[in-house]
Amino acid sequence: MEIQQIEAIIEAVLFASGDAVSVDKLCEITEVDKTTLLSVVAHLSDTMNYERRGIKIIRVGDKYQMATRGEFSEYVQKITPPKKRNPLSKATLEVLAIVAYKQPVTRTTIEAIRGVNSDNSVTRLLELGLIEETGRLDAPGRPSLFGITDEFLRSFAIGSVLELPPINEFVIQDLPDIGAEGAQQIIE
Amino acid sequence: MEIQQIEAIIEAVLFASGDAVSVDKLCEITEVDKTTLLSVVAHLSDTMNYERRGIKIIRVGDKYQMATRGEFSEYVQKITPPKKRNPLSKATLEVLAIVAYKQPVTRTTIEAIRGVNSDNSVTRLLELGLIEETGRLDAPGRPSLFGITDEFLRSFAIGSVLELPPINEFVIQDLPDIGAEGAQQIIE
Amino acid sequence: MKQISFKLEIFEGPLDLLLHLISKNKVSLYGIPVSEITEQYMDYLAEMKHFDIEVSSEFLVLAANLLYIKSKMLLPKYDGTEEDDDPRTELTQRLVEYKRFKEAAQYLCEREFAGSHTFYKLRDYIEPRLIDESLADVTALHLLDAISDIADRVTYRKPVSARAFTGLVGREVVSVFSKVKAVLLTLKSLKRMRFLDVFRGVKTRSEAVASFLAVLELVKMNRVKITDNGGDVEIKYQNVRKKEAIGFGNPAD
Repeated sequence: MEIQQIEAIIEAVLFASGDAVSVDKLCEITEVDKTTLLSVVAHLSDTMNYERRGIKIIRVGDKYQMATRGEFSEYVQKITPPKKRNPLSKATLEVLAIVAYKQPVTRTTIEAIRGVNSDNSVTRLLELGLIEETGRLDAPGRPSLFGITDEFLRSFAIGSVLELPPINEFVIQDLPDIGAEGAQQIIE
Repeated sequence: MEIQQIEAIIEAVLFASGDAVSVDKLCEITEVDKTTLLSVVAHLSDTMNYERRGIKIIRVGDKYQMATRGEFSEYVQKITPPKKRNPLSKATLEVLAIVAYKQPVTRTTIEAIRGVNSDNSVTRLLELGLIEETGRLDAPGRPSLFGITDEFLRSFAIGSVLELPPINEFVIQDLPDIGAEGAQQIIE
Repeated sequence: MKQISFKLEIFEGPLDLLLHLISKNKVSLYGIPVSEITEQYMDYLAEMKHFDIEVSSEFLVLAANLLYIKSKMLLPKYDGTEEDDDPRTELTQRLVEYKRFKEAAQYLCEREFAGSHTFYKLRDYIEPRLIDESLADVTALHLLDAISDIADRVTYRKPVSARAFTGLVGREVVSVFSKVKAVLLTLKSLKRMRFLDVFRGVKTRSEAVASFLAVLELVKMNRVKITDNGGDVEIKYQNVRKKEAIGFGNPAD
């Protein structure tokens, strides 16, 4: 099959699906290997971006999805009003950050990190579909494990959790950047 | 606004809408007059067709809609998980059993035995190559006679119909036989 | 420390409060002046109580932890000054981790609506393909079951109404009642008739059956009497008034 035809198939499939389609599924549909598929999608995406077309292809974790180009949102909004929601509270954003960086994670872990009960925030995030139960921990009580959703990635325009800045790179502001040895010195 | 940008807006709007959008609405959104709009849509549509892209623009009355190109439908269909169909429904299995145990039989006989119209099952079994027309009955209308095929013997791993699990002879005899011959008998 | 002028409600929890105090005092996370910070922390809890804000157990747990660390700090040091001997280490680690997630939360906060200019489309309805399962699971025994099922059904199937066959075999349905009327009409004038004459002119099997049933019905109603007249069965008309009980003779005799 020609590259151009695979591109067209991917375009048709992503269009019809509307939702994000996994790389594996696209490979199965187009009957090409993953490496080829990724390069074809990249080429299609580049072309769309270069030509500044109305639609583009975004990455959602290990899936691809067709979407409108952001710069045309004012026009698109005239036909499909955007979903509005209130900004998340500080507490809820903290929980979301913990889930995004440490998934899969239990309520207990979230609570241990924040030092405070976080049930309300967890419930809110579940309601908004930004996190979901991804399984259960094989431990007493079989507690739920939470992970982030495609909706989170789309909403925050993050292709995958791997694109998040590494947690250790967040500068601990207002504090001298010192390691354990430094700590020792200060204690002395 | 440049033509290329209007095209992109139309593409974005038609995509996000998913549905057909009226020419008037498109004029309102892009803020161009109808003549311009029609020529821009025509150009966009021509480009999509020329490039044999996965999507195209179709006209629905005085509306436009984005759709997948027909030639890719077999790929698009693969998005939805296929529905598994039992190759032999209960009805079809019954018809097959009748043909196997009583061959050669006419449709009328099959129907008389089962007490319900069995045309769909007969058609399905013909499609699957499990039964075939083996001749015609020398009776008014010259109805087809059906018998089992070699494919049937292979599928069921039996050498011949004689190897079918034995069944009480009377059961077979007791089954109504109201084919053309049977009808004759009743009339006397 | 008299005027602690922070809003009480802004803290997400005890760690958040502690980070605030550390930052306010411009001290390092890695060298928390436990004594001072603990004092300020306790003041804050007192303030909460003063404003009738429920002090959750989490705040109290950390307070106890701080007091414990403070007391450990006051004890003379052992000679081996291992890092882990610092009673603050665990708390510091928790604070560092929590602070990192606070930063991450801030990062997410800035991006929260980054995707809001992007629109998606709903899924089209796509007819699923039909895939035949393998025939491998179907065996000849299934055929046996099927044919047996049919045989059972045929045995118990309700008799097909005569009407269903009328078109097929060209019979017309003859009601018993019509035959009763016909026989009675004949008998009223003739008073008696040969049993076989009842069947005169009968064309179909169903008409014959109806005629026979009509005679039986008339016997039951005491309207006729069957007699055996030397091998020839006769039907005699009975006057209705006569309440003579009549035994049922076998008409075939």
